[in-house]
Amino acid sequence: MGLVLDFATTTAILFIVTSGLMMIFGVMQIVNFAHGAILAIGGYVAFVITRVGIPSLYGCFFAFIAGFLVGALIERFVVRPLYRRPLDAILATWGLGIVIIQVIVMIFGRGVQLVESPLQGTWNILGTEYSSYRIIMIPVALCIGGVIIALLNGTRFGIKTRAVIMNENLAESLGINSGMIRFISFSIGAGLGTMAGFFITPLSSVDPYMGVAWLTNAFMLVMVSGHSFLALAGACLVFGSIQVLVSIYVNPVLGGMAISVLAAATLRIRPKGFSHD
Amino acid sequence: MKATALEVENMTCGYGNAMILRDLSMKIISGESVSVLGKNGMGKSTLLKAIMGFLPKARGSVRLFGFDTTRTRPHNIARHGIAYAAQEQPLFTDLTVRNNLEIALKHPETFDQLFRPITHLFPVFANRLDQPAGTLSGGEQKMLLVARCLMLRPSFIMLDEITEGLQPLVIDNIAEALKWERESHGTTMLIIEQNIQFALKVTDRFQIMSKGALVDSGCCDEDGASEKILRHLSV
Amino acid sequence: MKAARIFIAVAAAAVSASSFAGDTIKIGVPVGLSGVHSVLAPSEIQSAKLAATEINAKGGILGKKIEVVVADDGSGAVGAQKAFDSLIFDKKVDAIISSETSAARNAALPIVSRGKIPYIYATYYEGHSCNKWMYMNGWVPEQLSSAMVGYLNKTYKARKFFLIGSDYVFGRGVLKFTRDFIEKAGFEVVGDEYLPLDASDWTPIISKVRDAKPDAIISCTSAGVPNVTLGKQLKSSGLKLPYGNLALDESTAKSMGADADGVVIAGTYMTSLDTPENKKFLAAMKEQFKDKYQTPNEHSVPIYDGFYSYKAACEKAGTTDPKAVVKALGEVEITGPRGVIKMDPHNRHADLNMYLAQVQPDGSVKVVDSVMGLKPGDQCQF
Amino acid sequence: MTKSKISTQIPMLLCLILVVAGPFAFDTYMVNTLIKAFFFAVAAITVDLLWGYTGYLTFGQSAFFGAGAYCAGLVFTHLGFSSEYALLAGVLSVVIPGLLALFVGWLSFYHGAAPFFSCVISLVVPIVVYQLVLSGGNFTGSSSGLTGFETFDFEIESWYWIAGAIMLVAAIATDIFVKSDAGKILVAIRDNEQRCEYLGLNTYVIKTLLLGVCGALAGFAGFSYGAFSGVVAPELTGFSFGTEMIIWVALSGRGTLWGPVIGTVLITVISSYLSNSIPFVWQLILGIGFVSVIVFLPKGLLPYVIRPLSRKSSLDAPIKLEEAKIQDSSVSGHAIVMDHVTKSYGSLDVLKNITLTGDPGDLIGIIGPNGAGKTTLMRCMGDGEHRTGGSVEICGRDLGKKHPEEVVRLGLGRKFQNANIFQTLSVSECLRIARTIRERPSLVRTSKVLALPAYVLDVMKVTGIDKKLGTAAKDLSHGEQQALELSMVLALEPKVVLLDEPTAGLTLSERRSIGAIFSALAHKYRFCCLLVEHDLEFVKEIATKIVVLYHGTILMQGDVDEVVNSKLVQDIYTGTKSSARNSEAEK
Repeated sequence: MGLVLDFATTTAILFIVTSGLMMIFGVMQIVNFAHGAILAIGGYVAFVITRVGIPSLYGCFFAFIAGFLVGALIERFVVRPLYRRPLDAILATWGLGIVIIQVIVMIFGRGVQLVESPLQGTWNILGTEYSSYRIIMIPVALCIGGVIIALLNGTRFGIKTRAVIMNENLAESLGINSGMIRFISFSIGAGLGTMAGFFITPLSSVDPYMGVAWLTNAFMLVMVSGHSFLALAGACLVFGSIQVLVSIYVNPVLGGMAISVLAAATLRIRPKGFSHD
Repeated sequence: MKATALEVENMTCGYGNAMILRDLSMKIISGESVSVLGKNGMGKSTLLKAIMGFLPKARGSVRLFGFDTTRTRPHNIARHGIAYAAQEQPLFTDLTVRNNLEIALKHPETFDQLFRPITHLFPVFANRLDQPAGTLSGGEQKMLLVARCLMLRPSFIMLDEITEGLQPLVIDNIAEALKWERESHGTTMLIIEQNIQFALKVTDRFQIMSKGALVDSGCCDEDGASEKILRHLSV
Repeated sequence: MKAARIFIAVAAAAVSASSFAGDTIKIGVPVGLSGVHSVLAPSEIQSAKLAATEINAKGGILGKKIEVVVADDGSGAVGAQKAFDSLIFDKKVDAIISSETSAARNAALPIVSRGKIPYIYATYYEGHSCNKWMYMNGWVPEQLSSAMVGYLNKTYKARKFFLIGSDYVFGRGVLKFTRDFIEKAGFEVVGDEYLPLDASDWTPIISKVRDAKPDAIISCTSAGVPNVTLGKQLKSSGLKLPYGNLALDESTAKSMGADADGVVIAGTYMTSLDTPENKKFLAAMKEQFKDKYQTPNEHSVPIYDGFYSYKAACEKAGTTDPKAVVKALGEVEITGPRGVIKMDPHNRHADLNMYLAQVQPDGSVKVVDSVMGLKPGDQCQF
Repeated sequence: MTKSKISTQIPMLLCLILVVAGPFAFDTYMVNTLIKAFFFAVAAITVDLLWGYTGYLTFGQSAFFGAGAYCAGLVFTHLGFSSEYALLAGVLSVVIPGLLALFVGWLSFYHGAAPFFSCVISLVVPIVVYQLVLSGGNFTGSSSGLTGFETFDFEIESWYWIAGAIMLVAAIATDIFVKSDAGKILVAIRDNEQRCEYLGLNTYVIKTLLLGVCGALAGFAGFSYGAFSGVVAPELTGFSFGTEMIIWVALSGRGTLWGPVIGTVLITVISSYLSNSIPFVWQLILGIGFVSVIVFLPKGLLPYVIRPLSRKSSLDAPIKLEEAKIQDSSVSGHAIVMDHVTKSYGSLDVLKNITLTGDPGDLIGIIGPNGAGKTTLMRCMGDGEHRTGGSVEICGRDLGKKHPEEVVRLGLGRKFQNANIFQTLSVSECLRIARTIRERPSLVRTSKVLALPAYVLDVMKVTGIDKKLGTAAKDLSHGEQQALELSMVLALEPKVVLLDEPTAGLTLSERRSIGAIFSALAHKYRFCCLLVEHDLEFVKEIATKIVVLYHGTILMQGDVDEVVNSKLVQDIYTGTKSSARNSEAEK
């Protein structure tokens, strides 16, 4: 049972962390290497919010808003000139990640901050005591996934976004401002990133580099998933479970690179990865 | 005197530094319907793409309803009331028929009202709104394309080889729809065609394009129009 | 051309910076401003600054004021090399007193040998590191593991232990010694697992602990992030086992609060020690740093002691000449917050008092046991 | 003096002075820092070769550098230090990273691999190596790395000169290589990999070999670094270090060799001073600088520093054109035979049962409306993997599943629709690369003579590009670019030439002269030309035979008059055909 919960919670956490990156990559084929720094921003939002005493339930909205604003700035000043140079966009966003991290260091210092988990203790799931916060991540991931799918499929913005993804020229000729769609998607993606940072902090601690460790795994998962959020969920489940298995039965260090290696192998064999089309 | 809908002056443009159109000028009066005819690869589609803002212009200018749109981006040109049906990949095949029709509307809530006339012109869509556009037959897709253009209540419609590969019946249906549109709304049209009969039926005058330039023109109802065109198109 | 000008400017700056030599004694304090040790860096710097202020207020060393030069070692080997290079060859410090990771110390030793200056390594470590310029005033596993294992067995009747560590010199070194000690004592080690220094997800290891069903857990992670994340995740995993943490300090425990409740820690220094030296030390700390005051700990107090040992050695030798000071360091004895510190001239390590304490639900620490004057065992021979 | 010479000589001289004079001018700390900087600079050179010159963005060079460093650390720690072991470690540090790099190259570069994919692999490599080092326990020292091993006992000055010499040798050797005729191939791959393939260059083998060499070089730099510093830590293998190398190269100027060398040294030195006094601000400045350079000055800073010095740029010594001896060019039998060739995407047939033959001296016009499958037909001739059925023979040899670069060696040349050339290379360099399969280019020299077949010289003369040998291809007019591409294709000495809409976008007079060239190629030089063209009048004048393609099938083929006068073709061209035909298809 413990193993099943490990699978489920690892999948959920991976999905939460990757969804923002996916949003951006899906819409504009740009990889946001500042994602690690954006996760850290979320962590510091959590830190500030618990200090100020705002209930952490509202905190995730603040985190989202903070990320949304940062994302908007990044898109406007750094990413927009680089749409036609996707490899340079990787580099520029990575450089930006360094900048954001240093700004965090200057404000909060280099040290580790601790954030109280809003949910202490354990729950008993079918006879296994398991961290309640990790379990809560499962509905959180489902919520985020649900909201994204509803947003993309059920709203006018979502349809326009999908239109831009499918055929940008056609969308433009129908009066859809693809630049604006990208701007908003990037901002939402960054917002999802900070929200993810907010959610993972109680599991670890807050420090300026907290997001970097997640970056490459998130990147590889997005690469194998193509455009589809369902494929992303699938990739998180499969690779997350393998990571858990390798970590427990072989070696936690090898588990740490399981996702990268398997994703790279998947791409070599099937360049389209998990996506159907 | 009627207002000018489209005015292209000495436009030179192309892909990269390969110039497809050279020093091209044309003018369409509001309410007019004009066809551009010519053989393959002569730059007809390029002309529409250039007007729509997809190609940078090396020289010259484009004005739509008095606005200079030489450097305007496509989505802003679309907002000047231009409906454009491209030749390649003109529909979102993964979206439903309804989404395809609705997506460009300024006020989606007016969908039902705008859709009513369409059901008369193309009855086939009445109960197939929720079907993905990609599952329609080739002819139905072209009709959907025309329907989308009409639903925008545009002031200017541009169609790129709308009859390509269609059955005569469908072609007639489309021609009827375009005629109805002109009669009821007086919409200006610019139509790229290979099908001479269709072009003569739905437009007032024609222009012949060859190697990136307009080389001849005429009125569609003049005697011998068809022969004049054939002379240019045959070899 | 512009590049050339910049280059010349930089080169010139380098030359001019290095040609400074004042009437002060410079003491280099490399700390982990970044990386895993960044939690500890503020308290270490405060200790050094307090010692310098106190010594300067009483006329300095041999009439010269001392100046603390801090450098970032990035908590690792590569950063430590940069920091030591910079301190010794650029800043030209007279001595180095530091509390760093073992990797940093090992990487720095060749540079210390080249720089030929006294080096006091002022924290606990895995033992058996020797250099003729270096002295140690923190604990080694010989002193600590025996105290911890003995206490867990005595109090919780623990006979099956699970060991968890960060995968680095110190973690592996201490736990290897602990394992040998446990097995020699006739108890059992049911598992030992390591995660890389920068890892923060302990889920797989906690799963293994759950399967191995030990009586007690002993961990020796790096101080800082791994310690905190392991504590948090163990707490939220629902495993309710006696837990001895060999690398947890009081201030970290305090910030972890309830997450550290019940954890047994061991060390040579606890803030609650009831000695006049400690009370005076704590009062001076609060006086000097006011609201920025950081809880002193097993890393910072030895630095404070190290400054006094260095002062005593200089005064005994009557010079700051490195060779003479190194010789004198093995001969002087000081009394600091941790009690009497006398480093052996041959063994290079010190006899120490060990205290065992338990973290309370509010994060405070209560001393539950103590062992006085524990010997460091055979470490070095000079 | 020429631009390229100034931009090389000044930095080279600076480096030379720095290396010779360093120990006399600087204090120990600076010397220490510079030694490390020199080793880093060698690694940066490899990044520049791969990314700046060849266009392969790699995060992975740190893995090879680190692997080399661990060769030193592991051998000296576990076996001990002696001159034999030092030699062993040195050899291992070249061989192991080199082999690793070849393996990574095999993974990253294959026919049809997207550049993005190669970049992703390069990201995974350092992660894997890093994790392997971490999981090595006491063997690799895990997180702590290996320290305190015995190593070469040199004085610091000696280390300085050794490190400087290694850097200079690496930089000068690389400089010679990238300026040589063979080195230009790297830029060609960066500019246009597809064109390279269709010039018979096996780009993925070239890239894999290059990565192997760069891996070995980075490994040796790592070995030297490890041996000097006495510390080998996992950070040296990691992804962050890999990106740091990219930052050095990007800031100073990718593709400028000496830029990254100087940039690496400068940045390492400055950070060694500033990272102690203002560590966070320095990182911030570096980050902001990096982002700005990527966004605003993708070429990096060096070109802007050097530019004012080289205002009076003139051409290198002029290249002399010469006539090359053509190898036996007689083809017995058909030049090209297509037998029941089919191409389908899923259930959609783009080409159905195409059967046609072409002989030397034929100029076959392929006409048909948009979407008839003309370009697909060309692709099926040029790339053995493209067709889904049927067979193709070129000069009597079966096409099989051959990739373009092998097909080219069978005797096929393909000119694309858009001028498909190497934008940043000069006309003569483009042509020399086109000659690679005929004349092996030198790895060290730049040849002053360019030997081309007579008909290429003809084409160049007629179109005037023989006067523009030193001009960068991107500065040519569209017509000249088309002429250049045609010359490049012909320089392969092909037997079958595919020409895809070669007149698109040309002016009337350009069309006329190019028409004359095609006729001459077919009739005088006995090529078999296949010409896809919309302009029927143009085709009519020069073709010997016309094939009408319609909805993926050959509707008609025959003499020019026969085809042009047929009712069928008239119908297609006047649009009356399309409706009739398709209504059948829809039923």
